[in-house]
Amino acid sequence: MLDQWLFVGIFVSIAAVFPLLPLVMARFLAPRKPNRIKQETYECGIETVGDTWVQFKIQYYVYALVFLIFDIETVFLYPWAVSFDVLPLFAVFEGVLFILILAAGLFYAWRKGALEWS
Amino acid sequence: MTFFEDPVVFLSNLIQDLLVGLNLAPSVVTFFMTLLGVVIVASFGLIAVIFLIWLERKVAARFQDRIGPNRAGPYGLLQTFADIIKLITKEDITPDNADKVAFNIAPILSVVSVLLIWAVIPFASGWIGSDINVGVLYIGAVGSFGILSVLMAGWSSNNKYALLGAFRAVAQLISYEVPMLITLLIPVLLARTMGLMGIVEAQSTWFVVYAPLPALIFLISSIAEIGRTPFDLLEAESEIVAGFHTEYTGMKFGLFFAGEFLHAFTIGVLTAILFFGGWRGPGAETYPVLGVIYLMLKALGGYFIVMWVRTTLPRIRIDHMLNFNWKLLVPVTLALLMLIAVLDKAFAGTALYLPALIAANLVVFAGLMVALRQLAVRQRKERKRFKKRPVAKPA
Amino acid sequence: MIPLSWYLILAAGLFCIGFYGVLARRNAIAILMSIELMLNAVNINLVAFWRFLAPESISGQAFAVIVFAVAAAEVAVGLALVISIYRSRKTVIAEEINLMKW
Amino acid sequence: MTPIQLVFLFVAFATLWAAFMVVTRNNLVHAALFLVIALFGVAVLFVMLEAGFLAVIQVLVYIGAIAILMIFAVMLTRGDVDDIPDITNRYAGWVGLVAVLFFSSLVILMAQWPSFTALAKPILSSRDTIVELGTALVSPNGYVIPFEVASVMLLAALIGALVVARPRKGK
Repeated sequence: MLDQWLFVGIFVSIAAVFPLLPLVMARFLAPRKPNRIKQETYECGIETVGDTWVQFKIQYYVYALVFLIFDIETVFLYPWAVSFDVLPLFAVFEGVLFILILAAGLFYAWRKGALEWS
Repeated sequence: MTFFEDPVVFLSNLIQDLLVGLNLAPSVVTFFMTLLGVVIVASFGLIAVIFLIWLERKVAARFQDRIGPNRAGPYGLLQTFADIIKLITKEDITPDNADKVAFNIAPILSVVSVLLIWAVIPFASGWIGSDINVGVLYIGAVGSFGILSVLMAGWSSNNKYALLGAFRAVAQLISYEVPMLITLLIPVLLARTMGLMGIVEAQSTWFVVYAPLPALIFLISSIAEIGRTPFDLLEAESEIVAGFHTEYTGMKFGLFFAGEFLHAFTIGVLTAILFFGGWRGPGAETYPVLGVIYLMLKALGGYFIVMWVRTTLPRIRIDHMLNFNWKLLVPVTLALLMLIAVLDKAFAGTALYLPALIAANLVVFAGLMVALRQLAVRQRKERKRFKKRPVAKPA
Repeated sequence: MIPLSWYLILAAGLFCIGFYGVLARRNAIAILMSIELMLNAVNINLVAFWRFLAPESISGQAFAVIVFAVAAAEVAVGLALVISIYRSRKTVIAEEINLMKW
Repeated sequence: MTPIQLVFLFVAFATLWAAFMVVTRNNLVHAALFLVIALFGVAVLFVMLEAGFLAVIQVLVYIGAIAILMIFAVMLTRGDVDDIPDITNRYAGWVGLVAVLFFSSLVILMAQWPSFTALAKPILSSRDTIVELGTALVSPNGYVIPFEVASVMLLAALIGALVVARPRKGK
């Protein structure tokens, strides 16, 4: 298995080099005439007003939170799915129970209105 | 083993013999062979993108009753090259207020995250970059770098709209990753392996037959993962300028752009592999070249659907998009997963297997339709109540 | 070949860096990040022990998977608490969060 | 010095350097990005330990979810209090000393253990550790209780975090 991962390892480094090539080419070919106005933040075309750090909705965090829980629970199910052939019937129901607990979390978040974009 | 039966194995044997003949250590030979494989697979992805951009522009033009690129080269084939030259020779501006390092790494990371998927794609029988036994999860893991690159780009631009766009994009990407991960679980369950080669080999009957609904949900959530219409809220021009890549110019913008196109095609490839039998087809076992052709045709079919959706549907509102995911896709995929798991265990190997799974899909689909109908009825009543209220009439 | 000692020393180093972060940083989120480093050091040890000393059973990996779940739960609740406290008290400095001190 | 040892040393130093940056950077978004590098380094170590499954879930869960959650939290808790002059408290020097002492005593302690320099036995290629993990997680003589308890714990964490993080109604 390690030589399969060697391929992935080399792939990571090559994949990082490939997009770097056009950037390096651009470095030599593209003109560079920086001036103060050009280097300013573009934003929406007019001058920037105020701080970039506007107040964000807590809702973004709530989605990330629900995602995190679902992510880890789904990952737990992958080994279960792979070993399906050797599992006895009750082990399948354990997996189903696991999914039901997961669904209970979703149901709770739904009823609490945590999934509403307000 | 002649050239025509399996050119890749033939050539790789040839090169391997050559390297061994040079008296190199076996580990060095392995390293060189792997490196060669990596370069071929990675360049395949990137060269495909050049062709795909042209194809997409042509197809989108046809959908909108235009001709599309037709000047540079025959049928405008050289248009993309012209665009690349233009992007490379454009001035590359990094705003003074930007966080330089993160700003420059983000576009590279964005392309890398998509390109890395190609490391585990089985092109044909025996033609695969890396047949790791966790292939499906690897695809999900690599996708998280894409999410990170969006967040990095938005934050480092030091721009309100970029940051806001990045937040939106991330909320969308992580939301749709949940149904995607769950639907990815269904082919894994049916094939009993996470390796993509194993999944293709297990599909003597295409998985789309057993699991049409998961295939559809996978495609939908993947389109959301690319951030294309109708899910292109991350770059809603009327609200947040261009989203997280507002500050990017020149080739760095080009990298985000290329990454998106490559991602769209990769989605087609993945759909073909997971649900449509990958390289499988008549004669693909003996002549692997045919397998590559089958895979590419299936992938182009998937890509065509993505383009079709893109040119047909308007952008949807952010709350609708998130509700659609959390209140429709996620419950449906969970129900499907449970049903398929139980039925698979109960009927595996019997004649009832296929009817049972199709019935499960139909039941879930019917249940979904009933629920949607009730929702629609309720909303219509609500709307009627609003209508009864007195409205000020113009005199 | 890499001996077990390399992994153990690396994990010990990672654990001590996290330990320093937990006790010395003032920002509560930075403290949570340092806890993640410590949990990762633990996971390296678990997997290294599995690989080098008991590869025939799968316990090491099973333990590591459970640690992942614990880390996820800890981050979810920990960050929620930090955000909640920030909303009511406008601070993320651990020393200033003295609600339950006497 | 074999190539695999060189790779290990490179990854190990990158991980430790990134971890050090996490605890010393003032800018918390930078700290979170360095945390991502450290976590990725740990994932590479998992691959080298032939635990590919753990490596991918390390990336999927830690980088894809936990790091993102961290960055979100950093951005949600920014305000005028952010520019604190010193990022460490007044015990930082002592804590650093204790950490170094702790590290050296750990190494000295471990060095006296006979299995300290054990070498790995090759894992049979016929074994599928993922299937073993899957069966162990749901078998009654394995880890079925931790498995189900973990799911209940995650449910509790979700409910708790939602209750804590969301603003009260009517506020």
